[in-house]
Amino acid sequence: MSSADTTEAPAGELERDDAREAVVERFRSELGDAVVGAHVRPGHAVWVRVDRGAWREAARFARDGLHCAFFDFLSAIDWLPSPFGRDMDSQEDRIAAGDTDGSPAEPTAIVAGAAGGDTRFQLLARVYAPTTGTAVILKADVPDDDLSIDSWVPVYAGANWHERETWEMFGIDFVGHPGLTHIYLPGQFEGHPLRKDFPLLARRVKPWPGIVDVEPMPGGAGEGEGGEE
Amino acid sequence: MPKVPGLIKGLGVTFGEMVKTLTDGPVTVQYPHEKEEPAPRARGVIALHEENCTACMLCARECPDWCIYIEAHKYLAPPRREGGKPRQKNALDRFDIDFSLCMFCGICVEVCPFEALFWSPEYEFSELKIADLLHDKERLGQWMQTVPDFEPYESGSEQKPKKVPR
Amino acid sequence: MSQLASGAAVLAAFDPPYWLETAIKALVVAVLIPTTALILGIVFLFKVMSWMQSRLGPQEAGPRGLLQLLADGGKFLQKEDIIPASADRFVFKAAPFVVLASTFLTYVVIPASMNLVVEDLDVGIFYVFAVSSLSVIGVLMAGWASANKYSLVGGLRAAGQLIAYELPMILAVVGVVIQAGTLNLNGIVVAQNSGEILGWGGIGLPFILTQFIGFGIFLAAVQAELTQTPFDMPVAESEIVSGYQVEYSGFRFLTFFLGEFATAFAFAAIAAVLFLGGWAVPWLEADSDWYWVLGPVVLFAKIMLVSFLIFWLRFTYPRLREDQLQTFAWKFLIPLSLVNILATGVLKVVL
Amino acid sequence: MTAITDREKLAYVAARAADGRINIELETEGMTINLGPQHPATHGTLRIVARLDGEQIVSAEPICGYMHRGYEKLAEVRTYPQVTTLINRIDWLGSFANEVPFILAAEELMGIEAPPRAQWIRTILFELSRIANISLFLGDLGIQLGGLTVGFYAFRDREYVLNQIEAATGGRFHPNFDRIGGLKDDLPKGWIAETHKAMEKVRRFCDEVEDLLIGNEIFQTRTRGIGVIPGHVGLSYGLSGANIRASGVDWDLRRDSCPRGLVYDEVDWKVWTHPDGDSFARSWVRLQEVREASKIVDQLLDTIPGGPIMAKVPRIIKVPEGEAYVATENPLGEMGYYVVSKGDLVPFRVKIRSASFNNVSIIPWVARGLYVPDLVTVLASLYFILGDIDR
Repeated sequence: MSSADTTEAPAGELERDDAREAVVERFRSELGDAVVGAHVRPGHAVWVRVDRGAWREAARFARDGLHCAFFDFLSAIDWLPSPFGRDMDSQEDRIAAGDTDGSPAEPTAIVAGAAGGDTRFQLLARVYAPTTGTAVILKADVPDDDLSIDSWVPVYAGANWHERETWEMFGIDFVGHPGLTHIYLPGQFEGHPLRKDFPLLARRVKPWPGIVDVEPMPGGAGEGEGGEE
Repeated sequence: MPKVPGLIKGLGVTFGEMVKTLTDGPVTVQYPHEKEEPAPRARGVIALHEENCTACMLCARECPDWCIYIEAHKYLAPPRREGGKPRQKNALDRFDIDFSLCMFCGICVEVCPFEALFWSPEYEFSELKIADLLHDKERLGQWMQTVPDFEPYESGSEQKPKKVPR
Repeated sequence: MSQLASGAAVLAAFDPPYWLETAIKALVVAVLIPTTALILGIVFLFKVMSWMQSRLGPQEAGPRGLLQLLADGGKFLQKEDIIPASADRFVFKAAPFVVLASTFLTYVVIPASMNLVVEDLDVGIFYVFAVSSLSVIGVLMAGWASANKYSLVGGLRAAGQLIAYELPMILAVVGVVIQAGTLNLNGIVVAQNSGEILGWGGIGLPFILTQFIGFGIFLAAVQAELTQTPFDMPVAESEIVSGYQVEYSGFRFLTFFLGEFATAFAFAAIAAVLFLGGWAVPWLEADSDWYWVLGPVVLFAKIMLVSFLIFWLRFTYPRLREDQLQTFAWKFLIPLSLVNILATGVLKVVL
Repeated sequence: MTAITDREKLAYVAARAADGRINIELETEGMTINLGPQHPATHGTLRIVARLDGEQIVSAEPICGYMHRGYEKLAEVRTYPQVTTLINRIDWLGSFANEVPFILAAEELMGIEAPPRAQWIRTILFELSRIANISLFLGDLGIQLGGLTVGFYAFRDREYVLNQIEAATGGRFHPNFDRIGGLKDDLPKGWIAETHKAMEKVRRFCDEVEDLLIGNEIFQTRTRGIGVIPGHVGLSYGLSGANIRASGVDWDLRRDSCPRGLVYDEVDWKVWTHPDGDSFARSWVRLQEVREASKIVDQLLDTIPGGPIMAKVPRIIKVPEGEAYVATENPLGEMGYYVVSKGDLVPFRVKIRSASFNNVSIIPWVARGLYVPDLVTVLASLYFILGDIDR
């Protein structure tokens, strides 16, 4: 599912959502080939994935062209499957599956979501037009080697805090941001918590009480050792 | 000077409230002397009906706070019919709920397939030492008497009120 | 009536040496202040405020919660008395007593009846306002000495407000003085008792009837002197967390706390004397011997009425911002009180 | 705390020096004051570093994170029913309103729709939590501005609404009653009549607030023209809810883009806006919203359809692969969940868009030139909740 143009909809409703298709067309006409992917979920939302260079340009067009004056939110998604699993069933499955050395499962391939995407980190933002009611979710891929992208602060003033949070949680640098400092974490915090490879320590300290099982019969005698009741 | 009524109406409201409190009593309940009755569905404390519990560990696994600790072992129960094979059943050794961690979300009560866990609106079980908040299965059994019957439903609902095993 | 007369005679004959007399008077005032503050605090801050907020207020301490303020006093006394490290120690310690001193001195001149007054000064009212402006110094000392930004801001706000509201208070009283013709408090009470409205001497002439503007301004100014809502800026608990009293604890905070209620009692007493006819009751002549007993009771009732008004405003209104309350004082209260003085003067001459 | 490095010491000294000369011609020295994190005006632990010239604020910078619980990370290791117990602790005053958008997003991904009775009761509880949330705002508005009595009236009348929520869901503050495909249980007998009485009390409370606060001249002089936020600035900062409607933007998620799980189109109600955009407008709009919410609840209570309370949903919920964003009009503003699912028990990523985060981000812009008491008024009228900011 790499950066194909995925407009397939769930098999149930195949009717086309013209209003949202029109939004995609306007983006294509405005930004040309900078629009690398789009996805429409009929009756729900429209995703447009733009190239990293055209990120601020897309925002400016959304605000002026589509009258999306309302800045909703901006964040990022780390598509790497978590090596720690859920810290719950992963232990149980692994023990049930027999390998008890507790080593985290090897990471599987990166599979991006709506509107495709081929890098690990993907920026995500949503803007909305109160007058016309159109909303568009913009996405942009950020390559692992150069984790930086244009900042939206010159276009939407509200992006200031959201970008500080995304920089702090994912490590994506925003070029042109007035003051990239920590917003939630204390000053000397190392690491980026929302990355999938950042361990959730709360679950490492305490053994999971759900791991226990009914002990087999005392003395192990009797027919069939510890079959499930 | 801005028009006066706004200021005077404000005084009227507080004076009226004072008269109302003096005539037909305050809204507040004088707690240690009179106690307010919580709603029958209030989630005060969890009660365990031990006979129904088959130690299937579902509640311990589903609890988001990891605060239910269960230990059980298998034993051979006498066969139902005299000629039959002895059956293997689970016996509950330990069933503790740590109410200092519990956030009263009710997932364990809901997920229990054998109707062993119930909610009781009892709320007066605070302790001096936090360790005493770890209720063992006898204490949870005692809460069973305080579990009220399920209320009948509003008209138009298709739910049937469940029975509480006494 | 005869035993009463002989009792009064005995009292008149009791003529202790000068130093014993001042000691007794000082003792009377020293006892009077905490009790009046306790009564006012209990009745209004605990009971009436709770009734207005649809609850019963403290019920556990004493019968129906009446000894709650004693319990609080005891709590404050046994609390540790913390002085911030970087505070200016002497000024910090002295501040609450300066504020309390101004209240002590005000009690000296309040008459409970013709002879039941600590010191019947001829310049009664003038003395009261001279003394009550002492508290500004105490508040500034507290604000500055606590070496805390919040208390500094609180202290400066208090200074600005107390000074701004002294003027309308004094000008409001000038109308009364013109009408009564004397500065002596007992003189004013007698004037109100013996005056008559257009010839009918039935209820005398409590100055509130003719000086209602003056009464309104006086009440607003008293509300500001006590730093109570709506002029709550110096102790705005939602902004600067009880202003200049932030760093005080234990006995010093108790002096501030009781001082506030004692000042409320003092100003309510002055308002009662000036506007509601003080200890005199209309149908009884001013110099009858009944007032040995009746005077304090009547004065206390009138004080309760006025302080109910003061605390009622406190529980109902939000607070004004400090520049708004300054403009309210300078641009509205003072001109109004000047007009009131003019009107009183002209009417005095005409009638 | 970790030892302050000498670089930071130098920075601190430099900052103090910079404070020194703020007002050149008056030769006055500036003062940096900390409102918070322990402060009565911030609902929880928000800290505002304000640099003052006298009482006027030169610059105010909110510092949050004192209550950051890392919900987005926790949501990645919890199954769907467990996430609902987690997220109704974000905006703990109107907590049923937090669960609804997440459940609707999951229903959107699974293509399920709750039966009509469940949607009705879900909308009623949504409006009840709005009343519980905003009635406390009206009380708190009085407390921030000095009128203590309004706060007590708010807590008194809010109690009836909380008792109704507890009677139906079992929890006063954290109902945890919403499930994917419907609700956990149905309403107990006599609940509808009792709720009508509670709504009557709420309306009487609104009239009292009108007399005590909104109509009060002192309140008006304190709030009119203070902290004016024009519509386009509010929108670019992402202000939502009553804050943006008070600046003249006629936009309400319940009417414009209502998600499929709530039934606002069955009720006739009015969206209140106010042209001024100042603190008074925000308080006034919220007061009308509480009145409107009580009318909505009355109408919905009279038209509840019969039928099941839960749609056919498998016991172990595995949401099919896909992404969805659903936002609803929460008491504080627009709250939405961007749920990314990879088809297993646990959501892959949940981006929580909370209203107060954007509402508070406008403080540096609006606080320039305000007095300290006005900053408290603006904070009170913007009405944020700390859990909502820090997540």
